[in-house]
Amino acid sequence: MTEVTKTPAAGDALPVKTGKRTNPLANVFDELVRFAQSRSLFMLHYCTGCGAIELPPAMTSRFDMERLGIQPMVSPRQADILLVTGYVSVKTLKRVILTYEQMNSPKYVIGICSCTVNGGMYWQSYATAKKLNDYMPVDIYIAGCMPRPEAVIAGLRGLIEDIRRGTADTWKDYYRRYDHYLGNQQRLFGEDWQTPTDVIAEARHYGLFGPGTLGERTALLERHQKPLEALEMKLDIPELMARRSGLGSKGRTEVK
Amino acid sequence: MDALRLMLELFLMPLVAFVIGLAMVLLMRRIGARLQRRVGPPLLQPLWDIIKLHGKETQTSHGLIHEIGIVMAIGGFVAAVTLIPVPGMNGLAEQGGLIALIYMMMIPSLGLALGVGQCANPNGSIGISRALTAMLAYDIPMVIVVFGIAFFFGSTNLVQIVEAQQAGGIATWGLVEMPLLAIAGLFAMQAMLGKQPFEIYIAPAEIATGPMVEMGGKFLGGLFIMQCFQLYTAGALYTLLFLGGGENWLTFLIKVFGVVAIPMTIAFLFPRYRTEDVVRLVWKWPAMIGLLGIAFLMY
Amino acid sequence: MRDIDYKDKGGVLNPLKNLSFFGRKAVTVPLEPRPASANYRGFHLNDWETCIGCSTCQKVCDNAAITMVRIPDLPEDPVQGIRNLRPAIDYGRCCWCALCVDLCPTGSISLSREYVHTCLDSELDSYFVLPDAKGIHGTPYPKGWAKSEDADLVALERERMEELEPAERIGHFQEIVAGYDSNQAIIEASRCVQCGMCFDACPTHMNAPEYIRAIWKGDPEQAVREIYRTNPFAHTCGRVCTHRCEDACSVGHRGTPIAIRWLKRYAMDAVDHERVKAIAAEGKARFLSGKRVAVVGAGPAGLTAAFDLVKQGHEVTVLEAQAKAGGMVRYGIPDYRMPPDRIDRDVDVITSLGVKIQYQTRVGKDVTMAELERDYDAVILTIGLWMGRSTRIPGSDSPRVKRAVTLLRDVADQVKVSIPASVVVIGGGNVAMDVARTVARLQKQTFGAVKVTVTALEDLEHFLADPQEIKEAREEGIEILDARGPQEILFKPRKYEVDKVHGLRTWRVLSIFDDQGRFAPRYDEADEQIHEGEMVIEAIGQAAEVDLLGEDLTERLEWMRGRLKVDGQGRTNLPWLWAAGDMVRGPDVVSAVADGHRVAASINTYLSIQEDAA
Amino acid sequence: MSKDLSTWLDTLLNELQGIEVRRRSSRRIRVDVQPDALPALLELLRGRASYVHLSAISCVDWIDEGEFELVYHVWSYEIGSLVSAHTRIARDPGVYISVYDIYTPAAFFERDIHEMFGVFFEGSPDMSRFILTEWDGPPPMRKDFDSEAWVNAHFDFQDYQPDWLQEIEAKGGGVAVRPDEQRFSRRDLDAS
Amino acid sequence: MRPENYEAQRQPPSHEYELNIGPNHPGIEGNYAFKLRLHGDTVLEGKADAGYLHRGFEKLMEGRLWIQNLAITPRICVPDPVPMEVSYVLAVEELCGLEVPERAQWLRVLQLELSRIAAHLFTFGGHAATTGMYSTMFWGMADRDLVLDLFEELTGGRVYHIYNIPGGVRRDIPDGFLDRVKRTLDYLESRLPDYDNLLFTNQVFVQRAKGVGTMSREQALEWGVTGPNLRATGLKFDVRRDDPYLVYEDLEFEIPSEEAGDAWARTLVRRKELVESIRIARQVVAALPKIRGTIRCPIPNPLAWSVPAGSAYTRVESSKGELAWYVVSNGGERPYRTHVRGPSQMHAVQVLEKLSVGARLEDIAQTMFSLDACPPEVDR
Repeated sequence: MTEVTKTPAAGDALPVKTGKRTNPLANVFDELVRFAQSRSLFMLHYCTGCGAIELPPAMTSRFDMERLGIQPMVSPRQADILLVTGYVSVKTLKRVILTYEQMNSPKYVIGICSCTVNGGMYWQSYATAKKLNDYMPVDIYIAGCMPRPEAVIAGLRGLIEDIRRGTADTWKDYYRRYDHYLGNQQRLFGEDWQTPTDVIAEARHYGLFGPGTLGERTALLERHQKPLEALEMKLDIPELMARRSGLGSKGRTEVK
Repeated sequence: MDALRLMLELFLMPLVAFVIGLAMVLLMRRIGARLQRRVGPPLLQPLWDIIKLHGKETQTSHGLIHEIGIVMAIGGFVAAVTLIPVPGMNGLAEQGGLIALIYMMMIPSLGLALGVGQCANPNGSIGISRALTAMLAYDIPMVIVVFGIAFFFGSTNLVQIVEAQQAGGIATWGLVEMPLLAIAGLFAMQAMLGKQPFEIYIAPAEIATGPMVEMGGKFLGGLFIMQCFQLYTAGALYTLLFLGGGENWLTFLIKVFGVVAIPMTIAFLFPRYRTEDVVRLVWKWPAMIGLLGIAFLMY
Repeated sequence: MRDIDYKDKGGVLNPLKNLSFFGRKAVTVPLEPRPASANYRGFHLNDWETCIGCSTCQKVCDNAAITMVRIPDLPEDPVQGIRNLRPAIDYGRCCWCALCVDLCPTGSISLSREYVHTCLDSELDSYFVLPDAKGIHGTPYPKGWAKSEDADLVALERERMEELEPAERIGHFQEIVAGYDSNQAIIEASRCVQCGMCFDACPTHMNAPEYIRAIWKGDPEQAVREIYRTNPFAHTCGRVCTHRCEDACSVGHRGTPIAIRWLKRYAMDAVDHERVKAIAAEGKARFLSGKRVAVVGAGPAGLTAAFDLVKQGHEVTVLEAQAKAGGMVRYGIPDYRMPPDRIDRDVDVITSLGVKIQYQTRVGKDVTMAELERDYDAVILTIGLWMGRSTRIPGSDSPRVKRAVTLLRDVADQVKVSIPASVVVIGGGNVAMDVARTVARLQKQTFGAVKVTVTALEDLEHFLADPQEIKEAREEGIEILDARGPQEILFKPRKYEVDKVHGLRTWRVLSIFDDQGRFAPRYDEADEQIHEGEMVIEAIGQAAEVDLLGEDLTERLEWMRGRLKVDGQGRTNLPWLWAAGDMVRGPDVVSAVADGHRVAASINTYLSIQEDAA
Repeated sequence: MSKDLSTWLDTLLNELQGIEVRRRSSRRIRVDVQPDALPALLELLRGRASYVHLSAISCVDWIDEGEFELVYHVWSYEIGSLVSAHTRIARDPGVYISVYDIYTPAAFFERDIHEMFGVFFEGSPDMSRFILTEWDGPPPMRKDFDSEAWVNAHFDFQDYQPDWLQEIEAKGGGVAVRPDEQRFSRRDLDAS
Repeated sequence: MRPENYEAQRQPPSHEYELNIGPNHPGIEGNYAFKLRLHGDTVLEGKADAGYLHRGFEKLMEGRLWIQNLAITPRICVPDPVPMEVSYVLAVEELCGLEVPERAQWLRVLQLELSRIAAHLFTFGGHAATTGMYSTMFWGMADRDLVLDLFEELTGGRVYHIYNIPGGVRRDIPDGFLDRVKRTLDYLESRLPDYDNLLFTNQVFVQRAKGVGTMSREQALEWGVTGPNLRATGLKFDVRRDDPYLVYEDLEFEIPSEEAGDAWARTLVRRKELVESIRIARQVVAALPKIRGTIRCPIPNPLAWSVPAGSAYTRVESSKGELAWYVVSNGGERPYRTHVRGPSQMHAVQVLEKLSVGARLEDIAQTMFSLDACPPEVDR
C-alpha cells in the first residue's frame, strides 16, 4: 500500500500491467466474459448524423438487431457501442468525445458512412470533422452513404467476431495514446479544451497507462485545468481522492 | 438437520428465483418481439447481458452509497424470495409472512433511490421520485389486496394461504373466491413491475431511463439481476395469493410464467400515462375494486 | 378506404385486438444481406477495356472522391484517345450519387449491386479502391446502376452546322459550311467534358479544352488567346485541319465528337482581325536578339517557326517562291474549303509581328543555299511537297495527264486551266477529292454538267480521304469507284498533234499489300473497266522538290528513303540547317505547325547557346 | 373575398412610391424596394392585403457590389400569392431593422442571417448565436469566407496507401491527377 | 474550452433547475438539444439549441456545380428527402425555363407521396415511442421499409434517391414497378386498422396526446406554422392545392384538417394524410401507363451548364410543412446563393419554445415529435 505520490512526467515509461493468467479456470472465465461481451452489445442511440436514419430499420422488425443481442440504450454509461452515424459537426464532436469518455470499457466505436472516414460529402465544409479516428479510436468502419441496414448488421457481426476473438480493444488505445487524441482535439477545439472525465487518472487506475498517455498536450490540459464540479460524481479513484483531500488514500491500487 | 436444510433452501431459493427470473426476462422480450412481428433475442440473452455488464473493465461508481443502494436493491429481493414458498421449499415463509414480504419488496425501491441520489443527474432524481410516487400509488391497492387476503384466509402466513387454496382444487383458488381482489392485484402488479401504461419512471423519451441513467457496468448489471428477481417475486406472489401456488414445479412454473405474461403483453400494447394520471388511476380503479372485493368478502 | 373518426376517443380494449399478432408471422428478413434491386447504386465497377481514362468521372464527382491513377501496364494511345489512367474511388468521400456513371463518355463505369464493406481501423486503406470489372471484393455481383439511354447525361449529338446544298455549292468556289453562330457555338462548346484527349492527340498540343471553355463562357477573345498559344495558323486549322482531336474525343466514343475544328473557326471569325493581331502579339519579346534566321518556304511550318522565332526576338526572313504566302494551304486546298482571304489573315497576323517575307524568291535560283548559310545564323527548310507523283502506267507521260498538285496550284493562281467535259482522277486521298471537286466546279461553270470519275486502289473502308469529303463529293455528282487499279491510259485515235485521252483502263484490286506489308497490289484481271475521260489526273501522292538545295548541299546532307533525315527537333546533320513541315512529315497542316514550333524551339535553344558561348 | 384583397394589393402596390413591381406569374410577385421603405411595405402587406405568413427571409451577399440583398417572402393565404420583397443594404456595417414586430417568424431568420452573414437587425428579440454557438471564425456564409481554406487549416485528410497503389507505384505508375487538381474542384473556382 | 451548453445557462433560483434534453437523448428527434428550466416538472422556459447537425449546406452548394448539388440536397432532411430534391430541381428549372415532360412530373408526384407515406410512418413510430409505445415504431419502420424498397427499385437508393434532375427524372420506371407499388399501397392500407387499434384509437395514447402542445389558429399563423401542424388548427391550407406545382392540380385529394390544434389533432391529420397520400399515389399508378413520352427534357452537359441569372423561390409541401428553396444564380455554373426554408425552422425553434412554456416535462418530447420537427432542416 503505497501512496500515489506524483504525476509522472511526460515520456516516463510506466510499466504496463501485463495481464498474465496462469489459472486455466481464469482463462475459461475470460473466454466466457468475452463471449458474453460479444453476444450482448448495448448500442448508444445517438443520431450524430444522417446515417442514423438507417438504424431504426436495423433495430426494428425488418432487420431486428436483437437477434444478435444488440439493443439500443439511451445513456452512455450503459452503452458498449458508440455508433457515429455519419458526419460529426464540430459541435457534435465535442459531445461525442464526452460521451465516449463516459462510456464504460470495453467500448467500441463504429464509424458509419463515408463522412467518418474522410469527410464524405462534407469534405469542404467548415463545420464537420473529417477523420473520426483522429479524435477517438475506431473499431470498425461501415462503408456507404448511408450503409443499408444489412450493411450495418454485417459490420456489427464483424465487430462481434472481433470481440469474440478479443481483438477489438482499440479502447485501450485511447488511454495509451491519450496525448495524441487530445492533441487533435485541442487543435480543433482550442488548447483549453477539457472534458469532465479524467482520462489520465482512469488510465492509471486501470493499469492502461502507456507511453503516449502523457505528453505535451496533456501538460496543456493540466495548465488549463479548471475546478470541475462534475468531478464530484466521478470515479472512485484513490489518486484523485488523494489529490483533492490531501489525505493518504486507502485505495485499492498500488502504484505500479 | 433443519438448520442445514434451511441453509440449503436459503441458498437455493434465490438461485432458482434468479434462473426463473432470467427466463422471464427472455419471455418478456420474446413477447415483445412477437407482437412487434420480429424474431427477438436468443435464449440466453438475459444471461449474456448480465455477465457482460459485470465483466466491464472500467466501472463508473458514484460513491459508496451508490454501491450500497444497488446491493440493497438486490438484497431486498433476495430476502423477499426467501419468504416466498415454492414447491418443496418454504424457506422463511412460515416465519416471515405476507407483511414481511411486502416490506422486503419496498427495500429495492428505496435502495435504488439511495443509489440514484448519489448520481447528481437530474434525470435520475426525477426518475426516482417518479418511482417512489409509483410505489406509493401501487402500495395502496396492494395493501388492500393483502388485507383482503389476510382477512379471507385469516392468516398472513403464505404457506397456510397456499395450503388453504390447494385444499379444494381450482374452486378454492383466490382467483375464484376473490375475483375482484384478483383484478386489483393484477393492476397493482402491472404498476409494481413498472410496465406500460404505468412505466413512468423508466420513460426514456422523457428522462432518459430515469434511475438507470448513470448506471453502467456492474451497477446496471445489478439492476438487471434485480429485474429478474422482481419479475419472479411479482409472478410468484400473485400465484401464491390467487392461483393456489404450485402443487409441483410444473404447475408452479406454468402459473408463474402465465401470470407474468399478462402484464408484459399489455406493456407492449399501451403507451404510458403521465405521473399524476398513474396515481389517479391506480388509486381510483384498483383501490376501488379492491375495496369492493373486501366488501364482498365481509358480507 | 378506412378513415378514422376523430371524435372516436378510442378505447382501452382496442389495442388488445392486436393480440392476434401472436399468431402472425414475423416480418424479419434473414441476417444475410438481401440482393439489391436491379438499379442499385452499390460499389463501383469499371470495365478497363472500355475505360479510356478521360477523367470525366473525376470532374463530375461532387465529393472529390475520384483520383486518377496511372497504370503503366495498360495501353496508351493519344491518337485514339486512350490514356492509361483509371479512376480510383475514395469511399471515404463517395456518396453513391452515380453521376460518374451517367456522365461517363464511354459507359465503362457502373455501380454494382454489392453494398457491404466493413473494415477495421488498420485496414482503412481498403476504402481507397481501384474499381475494375471484378468488383470491390472480387466477388461477382451483377451490375446495378449502369449506363442506360434515359440516364445518359453525355450530349452525344453534335450541333448541326448550316451548309450549302450540293446543288447550290457545285457551281462556284464559295465556302460550303457556314460556320457556327455564337449561339450554336456555345451549345456545341457546352458538350465538351474537358477531358483533354484532344490536347494529347493534337500534334501541336492545342489546348482545346481551354478555348472550348472560353467559347462556352462567351469569351471568344480568350479562346483566340488560347489558340495562339500553340497555333498561328488558326484560321487555316479552323477549316482544313485533319482534326485528330476529334478522332480522339472521348465523347466520340459513343456519339459524335465535339466539333473542335469548327469551334476554333468560330472563335477566329468571331474576333475582330485587329484584335487577333493584338492578341497574337502578346508575349512578344521586347528586345531583339540580333540573330537572323532564314526560312525557305512560307507554308504553315515555315511561318509557324517564323512566328515563334520573331516572338522570341529573332529576326526572321521568309523566302517564298510564289507570289503569296501560305504554301500548300493556299495552293493545294481549293477555295470552297479554304477561302484565300482567311489565309491572308493568318499570314497578316504573322507578318504583323515583324516576319519579313520575300515573295517570288526561289531558292536555288534567286538566292542559293550557300548564301543563306553565309548570311543567316540558322536556316529552316520548309519547302513542302510540291511535286506530284506519277503512276508511271503506260501513257502517263502525256500532257493530257495532269498532276493534281499542279492543277490545284494553277487553279489557285487563277491560271486559265482548260478542263474537258469528262475527267478521270486516280487516287483516293483528300487531294484526289479536292482535285475532283475542283474539276467538277470548273466543269459546272463551263459545261453546266459534271462528269468526274475517281478511281482508287483502296476499297471504300480504307479510303484515305475523309468520309465527309467522300460524302460531299458524291453529293456533287462525282463518281467514286473503289478498288480499281489503274493499268493504262487509253488514247483516242490520233487525229491531232497532241494525243487525246480517251480514258483509263483499270482492274479490280484484290489486295494492295503483301504479307510483309509491302506495296504489291494484286488484281483481278477479269474485272476490267474502262473509265472514259478526256483528261486523267493523278493524285496519288507528292514529293519534295529537293533539287533547289544544290548538288553540293545534297551531298552533305543525310537522306533516308528519299526524305531528308532529321532528328526529333528537326535538325539535319548540318548545325545551321533545320527542316520541317510536309517535306519531313508528310502532308498535314497541323503536323506542319507542330513541326514549326519544334524547330523554332530548337533554333532558339541553339541561338541562345551560341549567344552564351559568344 | 380574395378578389377584393387582390385589388387591395394592386392599389397598395400602385400607391407606394419608389418600388418596382414585377409579376412573374399569377402567384409570384417580385417587389424591389428601398431599405427604408421595406418595413412600411411589409406592414401594409400584412395589415391591408392579408400577407400574414412570412415564409422566409433570405440574404444574399453581393460582395462585388458591396451589398447584402435581403429578400422577404410573404404569402397570403387568402389571395394565394407570394410577394418577394427585395431590398439591398450596404454590406458595411450591415445593420438593418428587424421586422419582428410585424412578423414573429422573422426572429429565427434574422438570428440566422446574423450569425451566417453578420447582418445585425436592430430590434430583433434575440441576436445571440444559435447554430454556430461554438464557432470562432467569421460569419461563414459571407462570400469572403473560404470554407476550404479553413478546412485545410484545421483538418487532415486520409492518406491512403493501399497495396494495389504501392504495386502500381513500383511499376512506375501511381496517382496522376488528385481530385483537388481537376478543373471543377472548388480551388479552381473562377480561375479563368 | 468546455462545450458551452455544458454550463448552466444562468444561475437558477433555488426552486428551479435546469435540464438538458439532448443532444443525446431519446426524447429528441435527431441530434438537437432543448434546454429546459424547470420548477418541479413544470417547464418555466425552454431554449432550443441547434447546430449539432450544421454542415453549412448553403455554403457547400455555392461551391458545387448545379448538378452536383443534386446529391447534397436530399441530405438536408433525412426522413423525408424527396421534397428537398424536387423543390431544388423546380427552382433550377424555373431559372432555366426548362419544360419538364409530363411523365416526369407524375413520377415526381409518385415519389413525393411515397416519401410522405414513409415520413409519416416514421413520425408515428417516433411519436408513439415518446409515450412509451414502442410497437408502433417497430411496425412503422418495417412498413416504411417496404416503401423504401420501392424507392430502391425506382431510384437505386433506399434513402437518398438523387433521382430528380433538372428537366425531369433520371430513369424510367422498371418493368412491373407499378404493380409492386400498387401491392405495397394495398398492403399499407390493410395495415391501417392495425395502427388504429394500436395507436390512434388507443385510449391511453389519446389521453396523453390530447391537450398537449395546444395552439390556436391565430397563434399558428402568428408563429409561421405550416403543414399538418397548421391544418391541425383548422386552417385547410396545403401548398399542393393552394400553390400547386407539378401536376397536383390534376389530382383529386382531400386536405384533412382538425380544429383542436394539439398533439392529438396533429397526429390525426397525419393519419388522414396517409390515406390521402395513398390515394394520390394510386391515381399516379393508374395514370402513369397512359402518359408516354420522355422522362427528361434535354439538358446541357452538366459540366458546362450555367444557369441564367435570376432568382427563384419554389415551395413544396413536405411531410412536415412548407418547404422552400430560394436559389439565386448570377449566371454562373454554380449557384450564387441557395437558401432553404424548412418547416422545422419554425416548428423546432420558436413554436417548440413557446409551446413548452408551462408544459409538463412528460410532454416535451411528445410536443416535439407531434410537431414533426426535423433538426437537420434547422441546422442545414
